[in-house]
Amino acid sequence: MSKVHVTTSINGEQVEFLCAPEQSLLEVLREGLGKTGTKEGCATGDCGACSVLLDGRLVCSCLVLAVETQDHEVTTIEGIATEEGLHPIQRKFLEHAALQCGICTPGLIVATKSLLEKHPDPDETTIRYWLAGNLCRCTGYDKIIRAVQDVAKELAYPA
Amino acid sequence: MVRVVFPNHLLGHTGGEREVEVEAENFRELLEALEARFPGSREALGKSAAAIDGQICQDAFLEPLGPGSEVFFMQRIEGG
Amino acid sequence: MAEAVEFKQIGTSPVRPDGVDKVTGRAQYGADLNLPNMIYGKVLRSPHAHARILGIDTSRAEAMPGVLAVVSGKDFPDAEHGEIGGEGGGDVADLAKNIMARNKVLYHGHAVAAVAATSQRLAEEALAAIHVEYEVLPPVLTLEDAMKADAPLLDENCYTKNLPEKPEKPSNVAAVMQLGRGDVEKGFAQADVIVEGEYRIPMAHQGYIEPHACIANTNEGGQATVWCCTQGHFEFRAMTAKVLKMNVADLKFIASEIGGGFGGKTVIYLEPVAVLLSRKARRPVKMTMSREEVFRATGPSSGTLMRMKVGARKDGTITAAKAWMAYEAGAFAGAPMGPGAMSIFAPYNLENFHVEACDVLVNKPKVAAYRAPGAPQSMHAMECAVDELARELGMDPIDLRLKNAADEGTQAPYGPKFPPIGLKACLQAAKAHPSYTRPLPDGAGRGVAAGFWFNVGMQSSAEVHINENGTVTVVEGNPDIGGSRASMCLMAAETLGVPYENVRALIGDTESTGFSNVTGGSRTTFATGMAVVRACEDIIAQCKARAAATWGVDEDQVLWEDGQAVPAPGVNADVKPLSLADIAANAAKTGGPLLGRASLNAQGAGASFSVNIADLQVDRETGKVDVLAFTAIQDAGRAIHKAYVEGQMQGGAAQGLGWALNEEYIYNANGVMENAGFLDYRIPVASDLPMIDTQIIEVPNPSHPYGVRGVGETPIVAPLAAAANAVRDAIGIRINDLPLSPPRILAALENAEG
Amino acid sequence: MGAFAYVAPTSVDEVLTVLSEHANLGKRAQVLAGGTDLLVQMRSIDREARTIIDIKKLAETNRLTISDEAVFIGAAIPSAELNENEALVNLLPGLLEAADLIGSTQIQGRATLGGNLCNASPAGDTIPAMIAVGAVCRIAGSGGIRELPVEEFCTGVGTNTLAPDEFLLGLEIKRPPPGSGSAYLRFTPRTEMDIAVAGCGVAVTLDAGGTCTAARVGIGAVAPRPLLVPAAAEALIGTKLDDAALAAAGEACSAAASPITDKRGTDVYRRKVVGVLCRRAGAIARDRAQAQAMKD
Repeated sequence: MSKVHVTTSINGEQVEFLCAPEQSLLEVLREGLGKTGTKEGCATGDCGACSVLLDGRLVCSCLVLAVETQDHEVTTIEGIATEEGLHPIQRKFLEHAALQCGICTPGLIVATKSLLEKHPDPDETTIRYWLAGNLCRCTGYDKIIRAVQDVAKELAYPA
Repeated sequence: MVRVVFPNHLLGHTGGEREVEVEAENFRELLEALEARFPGSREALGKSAAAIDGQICQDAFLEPLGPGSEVFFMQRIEGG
Repeated sequence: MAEAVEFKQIGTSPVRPDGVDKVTGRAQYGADLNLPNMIYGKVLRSPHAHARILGIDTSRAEAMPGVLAVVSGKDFPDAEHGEIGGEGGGDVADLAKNIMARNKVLYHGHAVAAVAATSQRLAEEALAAIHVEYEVLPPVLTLEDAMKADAPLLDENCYTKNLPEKPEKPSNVAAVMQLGRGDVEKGFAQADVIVEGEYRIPMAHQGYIEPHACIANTNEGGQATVWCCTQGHFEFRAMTAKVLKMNVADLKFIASEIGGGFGGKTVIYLEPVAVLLSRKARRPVKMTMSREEVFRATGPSSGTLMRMKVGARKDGTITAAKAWMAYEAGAFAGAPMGPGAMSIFAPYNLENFHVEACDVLVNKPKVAAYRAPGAPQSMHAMECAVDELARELGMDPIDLRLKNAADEGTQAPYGPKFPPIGLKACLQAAKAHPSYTRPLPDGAGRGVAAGFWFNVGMQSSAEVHINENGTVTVVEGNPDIGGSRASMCLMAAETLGVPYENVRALIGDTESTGFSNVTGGSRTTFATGMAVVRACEDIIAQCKARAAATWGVDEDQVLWEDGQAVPAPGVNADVKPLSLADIAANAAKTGGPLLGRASLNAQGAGASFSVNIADLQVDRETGKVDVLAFTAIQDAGRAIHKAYVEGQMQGGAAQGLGWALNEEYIYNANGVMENAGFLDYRIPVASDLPMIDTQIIEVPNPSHPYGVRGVGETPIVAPLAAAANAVRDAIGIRINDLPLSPPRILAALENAEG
Repeated sequence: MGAFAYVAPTSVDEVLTVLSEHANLGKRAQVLAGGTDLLVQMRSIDREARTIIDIKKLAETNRLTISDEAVFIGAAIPSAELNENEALVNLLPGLLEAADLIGSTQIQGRATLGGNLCNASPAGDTIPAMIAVGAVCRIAGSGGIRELPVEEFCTGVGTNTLAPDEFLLGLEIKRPPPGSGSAYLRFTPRTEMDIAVAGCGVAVTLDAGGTCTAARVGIGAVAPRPLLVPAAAEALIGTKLDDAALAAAGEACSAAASPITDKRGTDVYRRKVVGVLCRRAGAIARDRAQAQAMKD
């Protein structure tokens, strides 16, 4: 099984790795690159726990071949906070108790980031449909939606 | 005297008696008194949960009992 | 207990101490650890629902380069019969056979062998190289079929337990139980109205998003360290020791962060297999389940069949209630029929009732605890029946429940008299809630139902360390599944009188802290919380002693107020109060570091009641149900962390609604689950639900220092019947069976028209 | 298991060369667009090794053009990108709303119309919508380019007409004339993240007086492959798309359906619901056509 050499950008850093042609981006992130913040809940694109941004677009990393990322840009949960500290989405998720077990949280935060880039002032329906691919079994979604509404408000109307 | 009530699944150990009164100052003595009355009951009753005056104890043993105490043996409760 | 006390921190909603790691991807869950030299384990699973294993040939797999260990049933010791103890329940020998089949496979997906290899792919290829010869047997897939006299037997040695005499013939009915009081026939004779019904609920899965995962590392001395996602690493250690006949002292379990459990991670599946593979391969072995494996081979909740009969007088007084209930145990005995039977009538003050329950073996996965195990199914039947009764009587369903509601002093159906409980308060709150009187849109219906769970106490340990600057480290043994670190820190902060931000909680492994039962049964905030409070009280006693020594006064002349030692009123000492930080700073001179400890078996868990109001809309042309509004009202005793209590209520509501509307295990005739994935096992997604309104009622539990009852289980109970009653209200037809799926609703509508 | 290989050609000819080589050697090759079906299948029902040919680097499969005569949608464009194109959404609302129903936001970031069609699931959401707007497949093969109406592309559950040395370049759709509207509705138990239990796409054209002059109806998840339902179209043409006409079209759809009972629904249920969906989608398509006529 010959491995493929891939050069890509992950969270703004140039990264090189070797992978099998059939390996998913999720597998390489978690096993090869040690970026375990991206979670595996199903490996079939049904739960969204492995959400990452690929060239800024929200995707399930379990449904992207690692080889496909050659010359592209990947953003994972590890790339959301900055030197200044937590991203406002992360802060609001904490303030609203929008996580219980927390396994779906990285995916939801990445998905929320892409939502707010596309819809800076989303209504509740837009939020719910955008996040419908991110399963959460603990919260009933209520506090997640409120956290997203709150961060949207804060980002749209900075104090 | 302590009033003791057994659920159906333990009646096999009490010869079918559903309710008895025994003298005991704590749960250990209660089990001994019941063993004396229903030989061979100790193991099953000891593993059972019990409600003592309304409070459910999964592992009663040292709990004090007063005159007029009520003890209901019951299945152990699990939970998710 | 602390009654009518103003709390400074209890009841607030601060950010959890483990929060930053969980929003940045740093927190390590079951599958997130990788060890040097690690290899990968995989399980071969049965393609048949019921078959005898005639032979297993692993030689080809063993010969493959890179395959370092292969195990099957013969590699496991013969586990002895005996109770597992703790939360898990059931029989050790059954648990062992569930983890690895011996002579028979009892469900599709039952483990028959396992391999460890240098890569996941190689491990998968090695599984394909194992040859298993089966004699396929007819599967038993429904309760009715399993209970037939001539049904094929899952276990030829299974004789129904709890019958007056041991039966002559074995059966698939593993056990029965009865519960009753008064004279039901007399009660029915006094009734003006009687409702009867038969209710079916399918198997449903806990559906945690994190699949089971572990790493076992066994050394050449036979000692093993296991890292895994678990609701209770101490109980996992105990179970693994029993299944592998190992010394508990040779096993160390470390709990990772846990990605949901809801009861499903109170039992072991992979851990002993990984230990054995690691022992053979002499390498760390990582095992993770796929989502499909989680559905096929880990504990769902029982599918059930309930037969109900309830009678009442014209004034609403329930004169008698009778229930017959059968619970699917799956492949091995141990369905939650006991709690199901004991909870079904818990909200009611009944003179006459009778319950008969059966634990029935079927060729499906062995069930595991799922949030209030047994109660959602049984209480669905009763709460639907009570709704029908209200309609027959022309009474408001909340008024009917109030008329018969259990209260302090009522003799619970399971025996004891209730201490103070919050059912009436919940019912009254529901009646007064705007959600109950808000006008409904056309085509919508409203349903109400009550819920209940006993809650449990059990064993917990806690240590409280005071750091040199007066900050606090709480060490306990319960994996944090929904914010319990925050609750522990709040209780410690409140008790010690220090700011929440100064307290951190750590979950120790099995070698670094004392035994605790699982995080489950709504026990953690109650029991472990009690241990934390007691350990803090231990610290306070020590601080008072050290202050007394510092001041040269007697210990009883020192009080602890607002986080500092102060001289008691009237004590003639010209001293400045000593804060925790002051005492810690001087600890070297007063006896060394401050360490508080407590261990206990918490008794007196307080039952938690709930009332839910559901507004649902039914599309009469497609049968689709939309949830318009949902209100959950529940007695928490005392909410320690308000937002996480609301979160439990909202999450339980979502799970209950999922079970009511769409979730079910769908089997084909061969006993193969057809929807073993999140695409077709339809848990609610964000767009399926509205905001979930919550109202926390606080009727303090007198047995807890802060009045805690425990809140995690109860929320899943009432939504099932609340939804069914809302659909009944919307379409005018009672549908007894769940889920209320579109085809079922449309068929009911067409039958009614036809 | 043999070894997988991955190639990402930059020209149609290169793709065809790889396909032909594999076909000639009896080796397996498979075209990858968004991969949202392919990767799932590779891990479950079909693990056989193969050469994966990524067609996302071709100009032609990424081409999106809207001319006065026709629309061309390249086979490798993810549906999220299509739905960001306002002109396209206005022109072909039925097709784009079908694309918007496939999976989650995440899935739509990768999934393509071409992939949905080639996967040939009876329940593929965009296929009945493509049928309704009369899409034509443009297929590249060693013999050159061929065209095929979309309703003739799928041959059964998971099978299509592509030869081993062919692949789909994209879809061409005649620009709908003024006064046209289209809609797609599907039924799923959940609001999202679900597979259609039944689906129906309707496209209509109205004359100035509001009479339907042209109509096409496609149905999905109610037969081994998505179907064009001429009888439903006939029920609509010549009417004002009133309730009676829509009901008749719905009945034609129910009659054309030959559904199965499976985990997602019963045959009786599917047959009934596909009629309901036709009726409802027809009304939406009519309203859109009227709104469009007002704009022109």
